Amino acid sequence: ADKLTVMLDWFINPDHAPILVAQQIGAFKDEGLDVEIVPPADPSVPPRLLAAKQVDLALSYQPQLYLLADQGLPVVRVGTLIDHPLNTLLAIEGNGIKDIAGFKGKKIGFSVSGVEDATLGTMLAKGGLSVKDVSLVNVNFQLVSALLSKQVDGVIGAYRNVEVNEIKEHGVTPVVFNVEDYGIPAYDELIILANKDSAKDPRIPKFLAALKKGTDYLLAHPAETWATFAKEHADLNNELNKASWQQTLPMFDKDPAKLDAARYEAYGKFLFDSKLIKKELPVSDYAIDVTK
Amino acid sequence: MTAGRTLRLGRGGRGLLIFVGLILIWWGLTLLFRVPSYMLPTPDRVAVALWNGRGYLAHNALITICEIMLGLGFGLLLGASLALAMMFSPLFQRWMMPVLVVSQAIPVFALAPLLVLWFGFGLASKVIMAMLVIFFPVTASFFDGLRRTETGWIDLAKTMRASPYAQLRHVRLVAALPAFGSGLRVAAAVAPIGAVIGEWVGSASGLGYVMLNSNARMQTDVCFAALFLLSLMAVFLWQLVDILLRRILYWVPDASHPAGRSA
Amino acid sequence: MTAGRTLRLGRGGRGLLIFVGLILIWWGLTLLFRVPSYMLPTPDRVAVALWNGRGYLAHNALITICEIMLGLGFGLLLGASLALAMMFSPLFQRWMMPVLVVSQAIPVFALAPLLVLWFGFGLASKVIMAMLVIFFPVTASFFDGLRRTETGWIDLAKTMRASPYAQLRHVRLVAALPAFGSGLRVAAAVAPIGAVIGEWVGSASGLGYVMLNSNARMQTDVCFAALFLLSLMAVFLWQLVDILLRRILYWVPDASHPAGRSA
Amino acid sequence: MVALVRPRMDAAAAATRDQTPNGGNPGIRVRDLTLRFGAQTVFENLSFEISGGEFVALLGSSGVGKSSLLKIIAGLADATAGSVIGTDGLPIPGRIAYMGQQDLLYPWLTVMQNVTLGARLRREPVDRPWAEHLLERVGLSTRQKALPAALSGGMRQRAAIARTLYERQPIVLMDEPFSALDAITRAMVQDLAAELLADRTVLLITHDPLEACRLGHHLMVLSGHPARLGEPFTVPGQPPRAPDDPAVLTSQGHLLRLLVEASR
Amino acid sequence: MVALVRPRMDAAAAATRDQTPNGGNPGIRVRDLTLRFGAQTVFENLSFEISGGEFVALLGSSGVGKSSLLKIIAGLADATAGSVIGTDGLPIPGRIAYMGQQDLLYPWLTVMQNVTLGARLRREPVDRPWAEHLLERVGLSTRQKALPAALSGGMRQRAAIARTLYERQPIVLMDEPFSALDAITRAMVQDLAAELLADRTVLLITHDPLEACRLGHHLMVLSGHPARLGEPFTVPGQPPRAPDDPAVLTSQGHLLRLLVEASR
Ligand SMILES: Nc1ncnc2c1ncn2[C@@H]1O[C@H](COP(=O)(O)OP(=O)(O)OP(=O)(O)O)[C@@H](O)[C@H]1O
Ligand SMILES: Nc1ncnc2c1ncn2[C@@H]1O[C@H](COP(=O)(O)OP(=O)(O)OP(=O)(O)O)[C@@H](O)[C@H]1O
Ligand SMILES: [Mg+2]
Ligand SMILES: [Mg+2]
Repeated sequence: ADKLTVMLDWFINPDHAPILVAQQIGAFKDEGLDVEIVPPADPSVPPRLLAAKQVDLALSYQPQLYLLADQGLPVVRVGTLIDHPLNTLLAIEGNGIKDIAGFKGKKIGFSVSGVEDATLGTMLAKGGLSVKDVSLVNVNFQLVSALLSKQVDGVIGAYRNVEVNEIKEHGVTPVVFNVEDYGIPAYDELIILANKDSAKDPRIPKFLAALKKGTDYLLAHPAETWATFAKEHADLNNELNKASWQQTLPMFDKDPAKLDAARYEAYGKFLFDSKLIKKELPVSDYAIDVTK
Repeated sequence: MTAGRTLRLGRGGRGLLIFVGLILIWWGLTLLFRVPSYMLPTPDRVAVALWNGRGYLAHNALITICEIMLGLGFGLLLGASLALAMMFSPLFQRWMMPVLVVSQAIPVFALAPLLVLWFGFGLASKVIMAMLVIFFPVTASFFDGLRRTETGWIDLAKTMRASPYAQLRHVRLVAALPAFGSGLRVAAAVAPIGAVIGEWVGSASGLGYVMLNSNARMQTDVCFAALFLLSLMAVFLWQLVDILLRRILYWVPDASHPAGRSA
Repeated sequence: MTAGRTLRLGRGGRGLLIFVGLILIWWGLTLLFRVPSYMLPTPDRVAVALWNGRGYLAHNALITICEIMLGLGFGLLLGASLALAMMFSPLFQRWMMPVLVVSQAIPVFALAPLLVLWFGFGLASKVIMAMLVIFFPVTASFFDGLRRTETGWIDLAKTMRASPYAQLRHVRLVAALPAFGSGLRVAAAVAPIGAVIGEWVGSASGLGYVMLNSNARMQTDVCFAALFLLSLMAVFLWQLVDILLRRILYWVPDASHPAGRSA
Repeated sequence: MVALVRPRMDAAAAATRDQTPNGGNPGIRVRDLTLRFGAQTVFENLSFEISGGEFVALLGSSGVGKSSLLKIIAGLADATAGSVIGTDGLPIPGRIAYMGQQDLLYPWLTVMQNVTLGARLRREPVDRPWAEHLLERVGLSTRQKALPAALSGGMRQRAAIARTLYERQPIVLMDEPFSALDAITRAMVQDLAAELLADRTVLLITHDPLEACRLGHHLMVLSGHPARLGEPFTVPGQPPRAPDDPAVLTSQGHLLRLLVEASR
Repeated sequence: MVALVRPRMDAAAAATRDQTPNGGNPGIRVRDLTLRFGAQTVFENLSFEISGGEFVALLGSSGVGKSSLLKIIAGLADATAGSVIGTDGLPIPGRIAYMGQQDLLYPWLTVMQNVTLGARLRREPVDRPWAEHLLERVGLSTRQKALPAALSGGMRQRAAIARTLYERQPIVLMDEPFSALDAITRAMVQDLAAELLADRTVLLITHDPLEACRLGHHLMVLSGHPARLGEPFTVPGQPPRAPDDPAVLTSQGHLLRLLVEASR
C-alpha cells in the first residue's frame, strides 16, 4: 500500500469524522493507501509542513487558504471536509447583548486566525458599528472559559458545533450570531490541502474517493460509527463530543473533491476588499478539482 | 544509624503531609470560592479522571519520562561541555555567550516548525526541545562555578605538572561541583517543562500532549490529572538529584541553619 | 584607563561582529538550504518588515519591555525572599522546597490559561507569568549560596554581637552574591520567554502578540522581526546584568582563564 | 590567677572568688569540659579558671585541642559536656573579641572596613581615629584602602589583629595571632597588644615560648590524649617583658622543659 | 652558593658556573627581576643565584615581597620584568615542589589523597608506602582518612608538608611551612625536611631566625622599599644543626642584628 501522511488542523475531534470513519471501515486500504493521521500542536503548522513536503496532505480552513496563497506558500485546495461555515460570534445571555448593536463598547475575545478583524468588521457593520467600537483581545484557545469567567463579553471564532455546546453544558444560554447571516460570504470551514508540486499525485483522488466512502458510511451509520470512535478514543468519549458528532453530520461535504469556484472567488473578493490580501488571484491558483 | 532512620522517616512523612496539605488547600479553595470546574477542577474530579484514564495516562507518562531523562542527559552534557569550552577558551566564551543568550531569548515555540522540519516528528525533536530549555541554567551556573575556583588550588596543581586535563578532572571540576549542583537542581526542576514543550511540537503522545489536548477540549479534569502526574515526576526527580548531590558534596560546609550548629 | 578603553571598544566591536556573523550565518543557511521564506525568511526581508512596521513594533516592544522588567523585579524579589526565608528557617525550607519544586514542575504553559482567567488579559497576568518563570532559578541558586557561606565569617560576625539582621546584611548576603549572580544571569536570560508566553495565552499587545498574529497570517517576516527585537532585548538585558555583576563582584577571583593570568 | 578547678572543689568557695579586683573585667570559668569527635576524645573534664584582667598564654602540641577549647569558650562550638561561664556568673559570648587561627578577613571589605566592621555590625558609630591609630601601630596605615587579596600573609594577620583590638572587649581570645609575622614586626605588635590589653582578660594560644613568657601573667600547657592541663605557672613581673628579661629567659627554659615532657 | 649577581656581571662568567657538582640538581638563577603592583614597586632589578643542591633560607619583614618572589620563581605569577631560569639553562616550572603560605589542602580529599594527589595528577602510580612513611614522620599516620576540615591548623600544615616532600622534586620552594607548629613538632618536622631535602635546591621562607640557622646553608635577607637583597651569609657546618650548636647561636645573633638593621 502507498503510504500517505495527513496532518489534521487540530487535535482529533468530531470534525474529522469522515477521515476517521474511512479509516475505520478500511476505505483507504481498499484504495491501496496506508494513511497515517498526525495531529498538530498549532493550526498554523500544517500548511507550513505541507509546503515543506513533510506531509502529503494537510487540513486547513478556507479563509486561511487566501493568506497562504498571498504569502506564496505552494499549497492548493484539493478537497473539502466541511462545506459550511462553523464560525460564530458568540455571547452569553445576561450580558445585555441581544443583537449585533449590543456589542458597542464591549470586549471581544478571539483566537488568532488572521481574519478575525475582517469577519468581525463586516458583522458589526450590520449593527451600525465598526471594529473601533469594540476592544479586541486574543484569548488563544480559551474562548469558552474567557466568556464564562466574564473576562470578555463575546468571542469570535467559536464553532457552532463545539463551543456553543460547551456553553450549554455549563448551564448558560448562548447568544449565537452565525457569520453567514451577517454579511460574510459562505465558505468551506475545513478543507484539504496538497502541495502544488504534487497536485497531480495519483494518491490524492484515491484518498478523496475513500473519504467519500467514509462520509457515506458515516451518514448512514451515525450511532455505530460514534460507538467505534468512542471506543478507539476513550479520552474523547463524553457527552459533548457525542452531541457534536450528531450536529456536525449535515455539515460534511458529500462530494469532497468537488469545487465551487464561484464561492471561492467571492470569499477571495471579500478578503481583498477587507485589505487582508494584497491581490486577487485566480481561483485555479489555489483551489483545484483533482478529479477533472 | 538511628538519626538517619528518623530523618528518612521524617522525610517520607513530610512529603506525604505536604502532599495531603496541598490537596486539602486546593480542595478548600475550589469549594470556598466556588471556582467553576473549567477554571480549576476539584481534587475528587481529578482523582476520578486519573482513575478512568489510568491506562492512557500511564502510557503517555512513560513517554514523557523517557523524554525527560533523555533531555536532561543531553542537556547536562551540552551545558557542561559549553561551560568547559568557555572556561578553556576565553575567546570561545566571549563569542559564544551572546549567542547562547540569544538562543534563550527565542521562544522555542517559534522554532518548533523549524525543528520539526529539520528533525522530524519523532522523539528527536522533543528531546532537542527539552535540551534547549535545560542546557542554559546548567551552562551558566557551571561556568560561574568553574570561573570562581580558588586560584591557589589550580596553581598548586600546575606546580605538580598536572596536564590541563588532569587539572580539570581533579581540581576544577570537583571545585565547581557545588555550583554545578545549583544548576543541576534548576535543570531537574525545569526538565519536565522542556519535555512538555517538546511534546507540543507535532506529536501525539506524552503528558504534554494530553494536557494541551484536554485543555483545548475543556476537559480540565484530565488536564489536571496529567499535570498531577507531571508534578509527581518532577518531585521525584528533584529528590533524586538532591540525595545525589548531598552524597557528592560531602565536603561542602552547610551554613544554612544559623540558629544552631548541632543539627 | 587605556586598558578599559580597549576593552570596552573590544566589547562593542565584538557585539557588532557577533551580530553581523549571526545574520550572515542565517542568510547563508536560508540561501544554502533554500529554506522557504514561510519557514525562515531571509534577513533582508526581515529588515524590510522591521522598517515598515517600525511604529507598530516599537509600540509593542515597549509593552513587552515593561512586562519583562516588572516580571524580573518581582521575580527577583520573590526568589530572594524565599531563599532568605529558607535560610532562616530550616522548618520553612523543609516544607517549602517540595512545594516550590512542584510549582516548577507545572509548566507555565499549562498554568497560563488559568492565570489569565484569574488575573485578566492585562499586564498583571504577564508579569506574574514572567515572575513564575524567573523566581525559581533565583531561589535555588541564592539559597545554595547562602547555605555555602564560609562558616568562619558568620562565626566571627557573631562574636562581634551582630544581630541576625546585621549578619545577613553585612556577611551572608554579600558572601552569597556570587551565587545570586548566577541565578540572576539565568533569570535575565529566561525573563523574556515568560513575558512572551503570557502574551500568547491572552493579550492584545506586546511582541508575543505580534508574533502570534503575524504567524497566523503567514507573515513570517513580521514574526521574525518581532523575534529579532526580542533577542535584542534579551542580549541587552544580559549585558546589563553582566556589567552590573562585574561591578558588584569586584572581590571575586576569576579563574576562568587558565592559559595566562595577565589578562 | 589561673586555677585548675578540681572537680570536687566546693562551689560556694568558687563563688567567693567572683569579686575580681582587676578593673571589674570578668574572668573565665571552665567546668568539666569534655569534647569528643566521634570515637576520639579531645579532652575530658577539663576545669580551670582565669581571673578577670589576667593574660594567660596557652601552649600545647599541634592537634591537642587548643583551638577547639578557644572556640568553645567563645561560644562558636559546642562542647560534648561541661560549662563555660564568666566569673561574674554571666555568659561569655557578647563581650569577647575573638581572633581565629585563620585571619578570616572579609574579602569584599577594605582593610579599614574590615577593622571597623564590628561597629557597623552593632550599628554603632565607627571610631575612625581609633581604627587609624591601630592600623598605624600595626604598620598598615598606607594600606587602609587595600582589599585583603592585595595583602601579604603577615599583613592580613596584622589587619585581623587590628580588628580584634578595635573591639575593646573585656575578654579577648586569640589563636596564634602573631604566627605569620617576622621577629621584628612580631615584637612590635606584641608590645601593642600588651599595652592595649593590659587590664583585659586574655587567653592567647601560641607556639612561641618566648612570646608566651613575654606576654603572659600565667602559662598553661595542654597535653596528652585526651588532653589535660598541666599545673599553670606564673612568670614574675609585669608584661610585656623585654626579650632578655631574666624572668623571661628562665621561664622560657622551664616552659621548654615542660613542653618536651608533655610531648613524650 | 648564593651569589648576588650584579647587573653588570659578565654573562659568560656566569655560564661557566653552570656545572654544579651537587648531585646534578639544578640551581635557580634570578636576573633583574622587577615587580610592580600599580604605583607600588615591590622590588626592582633583583638578581641572585642559588647553586644546585643548596638550602637557602629567605627572611625579611612582613610584606616585603618574599612570597611574591617565590611565586614568580615557581612560575605562578608574572614579574613585571626580568627572568628566572635554572642554572642548567632550562626553565624551572615542571621540576619543583611548591608549598604556599596557605596550606591549600583540597577539602574534598582525605589527608592521604591530598598527599598523593601529585601522582594522580601526573598519572603516575601512587607510592603508598612512601606517603605512609611521610605521614608517619609528620605524626599524621592515624589521620590518613580524615578530611582537612577535621584537622587542626598545625595538622593541616603538616599534611601540606608531607605533600610537598612526597613530590621528590629537585627544586623545593616553601613559604613559611612550619609557622603553625609548636616548638617540639616543629623541630621534628624540620629534621625530617633537612633529611629528605639534603641534596635538593631549596628556597625556604621563614620568620624564625633559629629555623633559618638550623636548616640553611646560606641565609638571605630581603628588606627595604623597593626591596633589595642584603649580602647573603653562610652558616658553618651541615644542616640540620642542633638548636644549641654554637654556629647556630652566633648566626642567629648575627641574623637578628641584620634584621633589626633592615627594619630601620
Ligand atoms: N595582588 C596584589 N595586588 C597588589 N599588591 C599586592 C598583591 N599581592 C601582593 N601585593 C603586595 O606586594 C607586597 C609583597 O607581598 P608578599 O606577599 O610578597 O609579602 P611577603 O614578604 O610574603 O610578606 P609576609 O611575610 O607578610 O607573607 C605587599 O606589599 C603586598 O601588599
Ligand atoms: N570538625 C572536626 N571533626 C573531627 N575532628 C576534629 C574536628 N575539628 C577538630 N578536630 C580534631 O580535634 C583535635 C583538636 O583540634 P584543634 O584544632 O583544637 O587543635 P589545636 O590544638 O588548635 O592544634 P594546632 O596547634 O595544630 O592548631 C584534632 O585532633 C582535630 O583533628
Ligand atoms: Mg589550632
Ligand atoms: Mg608571604
